[in-house]
Amino acid sequence: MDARELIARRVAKELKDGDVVNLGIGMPTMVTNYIPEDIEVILQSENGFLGMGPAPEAGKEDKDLVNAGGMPITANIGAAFFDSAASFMLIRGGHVDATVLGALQVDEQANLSNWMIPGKMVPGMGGAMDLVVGAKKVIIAMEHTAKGKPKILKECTLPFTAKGVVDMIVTEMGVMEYTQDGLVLKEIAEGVTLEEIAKATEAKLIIDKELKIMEV
Amino acid sequence: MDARELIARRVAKELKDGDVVNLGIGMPTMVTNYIPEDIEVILQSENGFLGMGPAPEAGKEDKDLVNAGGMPITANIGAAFFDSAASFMLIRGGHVDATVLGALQVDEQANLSNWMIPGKMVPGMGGAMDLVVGAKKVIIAMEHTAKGKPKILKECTLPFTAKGVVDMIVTEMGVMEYTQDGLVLKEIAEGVTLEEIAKATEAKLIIDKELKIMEV
Amino acid sequence: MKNKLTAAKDAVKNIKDGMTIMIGGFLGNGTPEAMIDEIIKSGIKGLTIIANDTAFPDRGIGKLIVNKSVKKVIVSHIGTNPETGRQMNEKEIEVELVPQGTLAEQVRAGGGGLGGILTPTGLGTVVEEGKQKITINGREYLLELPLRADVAIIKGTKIDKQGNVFYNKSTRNFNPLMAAAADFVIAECDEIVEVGEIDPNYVMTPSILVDIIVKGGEC
Amino acid sequence: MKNKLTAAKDAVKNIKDGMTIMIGGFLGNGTPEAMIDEIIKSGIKGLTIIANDTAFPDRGIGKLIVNKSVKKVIVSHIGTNPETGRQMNEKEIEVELVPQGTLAEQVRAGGGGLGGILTPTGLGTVVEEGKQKITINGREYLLELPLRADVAIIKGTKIDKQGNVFYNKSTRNFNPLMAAAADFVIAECDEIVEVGEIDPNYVMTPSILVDIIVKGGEC
Repeated sequence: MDARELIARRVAKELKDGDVVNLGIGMPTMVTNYIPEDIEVILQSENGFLGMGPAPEAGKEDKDLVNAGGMPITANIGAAFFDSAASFMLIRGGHVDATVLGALQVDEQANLSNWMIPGKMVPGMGGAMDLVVGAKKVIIAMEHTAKGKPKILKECTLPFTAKGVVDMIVTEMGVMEYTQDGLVLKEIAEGVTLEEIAKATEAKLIIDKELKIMEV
Repeated sequence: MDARELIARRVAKELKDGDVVNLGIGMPTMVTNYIPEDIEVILQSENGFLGMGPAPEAGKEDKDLVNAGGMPITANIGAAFFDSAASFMLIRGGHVDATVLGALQVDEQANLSNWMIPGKMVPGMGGAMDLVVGAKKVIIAMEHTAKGKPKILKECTLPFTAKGVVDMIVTEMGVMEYTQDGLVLKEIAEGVTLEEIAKATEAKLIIDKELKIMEV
Repeated sequence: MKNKLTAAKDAVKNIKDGMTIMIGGFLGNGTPEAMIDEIIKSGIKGLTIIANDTAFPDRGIGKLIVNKSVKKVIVSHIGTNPETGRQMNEKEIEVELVPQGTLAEQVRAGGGGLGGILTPTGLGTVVEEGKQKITINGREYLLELPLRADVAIIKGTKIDKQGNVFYNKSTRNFNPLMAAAADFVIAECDEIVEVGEIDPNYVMTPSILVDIIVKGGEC
Repeated sequence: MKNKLTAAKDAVKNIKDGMTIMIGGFLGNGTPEAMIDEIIKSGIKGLTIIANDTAFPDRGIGKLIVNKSVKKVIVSHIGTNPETGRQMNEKEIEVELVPQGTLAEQVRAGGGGLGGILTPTGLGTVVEEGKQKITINGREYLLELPLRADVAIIKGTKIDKQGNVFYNKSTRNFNPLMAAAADFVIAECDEIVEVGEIDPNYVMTPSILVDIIVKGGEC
């Protein structure tokens, strides 16, 4: 199983029946492939609807229906469309149970940087700043390092998306949660040692007393 | 012609083709009876729609459709329904061309008091405070005096609905407009003398150089 | 997914003495009458009601006033219900009057995570008392704060079994705003339909905001 | 009442060099393409565009960027249009990035006469630079100001001849917000219908906000 699939599978297990979830573009979108069949999750698309379905079959695209990445998508039975202000009232107002996003950097203070690299890449924050402030649970789904360098840092060096907002980080090496004591390693991937994950992480990782193997 | 009909007829002449108008409960509602047939006015009802029509025939009431007074009403072809926030965004945002309201008192500074008499009558401001602040033109339609006492004062003594918002006053004695110089009498009702209107008005009335007879 | 259909007599158990309750409707139009009757039947007291008005003595929120279930109302208008005025004058009830457009924005802000909104409405009147004034580009505004409730009771025309609501004509009013601004939302309806029967373009309150669905007397 | 139907080539005469223009759409979905083509044809320059994004180089607002019609954009995202990034890096265009939810509220406030809104979004980030912070009940918020434009160009799915607009599915996005926030509103549409053909319950932008109606290429 490759890293991305492992991460998407583990994130999917965090979702509960009836949860309203907003998934970022890219790997987070893969999470939908692994949601257990006995639970129903309602996907919010910040361009203006609830009840997002899978991509349409080729030739069955609807020109009036795209996802937040601008790609053709479908809506499930029971969906609801609205305007951008209503969409972000839902997001900012705490009506989204979880958002799953990638990150460039995360740090010990649960700060998140995922929207720009000064002088290099400035795509814009889109809806990310609202999502991480408004969603009840912010799950970062990302590969543990970038070109071998840690992304989970003592302090983010890139401009913040928001401060103190991350609840959970899921990587191919393990599952970490922010607690009052700090960032706690709750699960470790099969075959990964504590030494390996500590080396790949700049932030201080507290090892949970009941550390488990990451099940996917 | 009684005073109320006279006032309603004169106010109706202020309305232009395509105007969006919100009429208060009571005498202002009578204005609709006198709108010329060659112009179309769109009535806004602050409980949530545009395109208000006349009251329904007896027995044809729709339980889902009332005006801002809670009375059964109809909607014209081309109407639009919306929620209360949207309704007042239209009102506050300057999308209503004119509002016609009654008053308890109006004063030289274009201040308006029409929502309460302390210790006696406190119905609440409803939508009036938003309407007089937001509508492009605020027309006060009222009898010139109350039990013989002036209602157009130097200074309102009752709690304000809003300050400096009135554009025009139409009574059975005449038509007054607020200008940079003060309150100007533009039209006087047939058979009323300048002495009579001055006596019935506490505020200083500037007589327009081109004072006209009030046509209805 | 959880079945949201609930009998009014069970739904009312979510409302406790002393709670703050938002109730949809405008002078009784689009008001959840069955739930109001149930609140009266259950003997709940000391409620704070956030609503547009107190309707009429024999209708809508007015019935709660007559029944003395209410200790405070936050509304734009009480003029159609003499009993509210009487209780206010006798100091049996507290009445906080709010301009209608401000009330709508306060409820909307409460539901949408805004810390407040700036409005020109109420400046220079008793409404501004105790409120912060902020000048933007030379114009003064009042800072109005968000409103939230423990429970919102709304009234839909059609609701699907998942909780998507459609409001007909002027019954929409405060209902969709309140559905977002309370910790628990009870949606009473005229008609319950199957999921999918309301076109997703015409859903006015999305199902995720509705906790339980009650069939109104007119169903 | 005035006939609002107008040819795109006449509608574009309402847009002048240097104006601030709101354009509806989300990555090209629900964007008035015919009007954008007409702006390019007419050679208008120096525009400030308020929109969600700059779409793609060959689509929607992206075409205006490629054509160098734009001196500044106020948007939430430019990542899908490399040409916007290039012009920004070369200082040919000014880019003001705004969180999407904040942008939506700013446009809504501009259309609804609000002096601003308080949002927690952007606190502790570059977005807060130069903005007033206000603490409400112990929580900090940014005061964000309203946005307005000289002209808004929106895209409806169906418009009746009076100007009532219906947007299908995800094409709604910023369109109804922008329709209220500009001095002049041009509504491009897929389909023009008779007055009354859109159920008043399903009108998403009321006719009073629309100044002229343009038939889009897909009609």
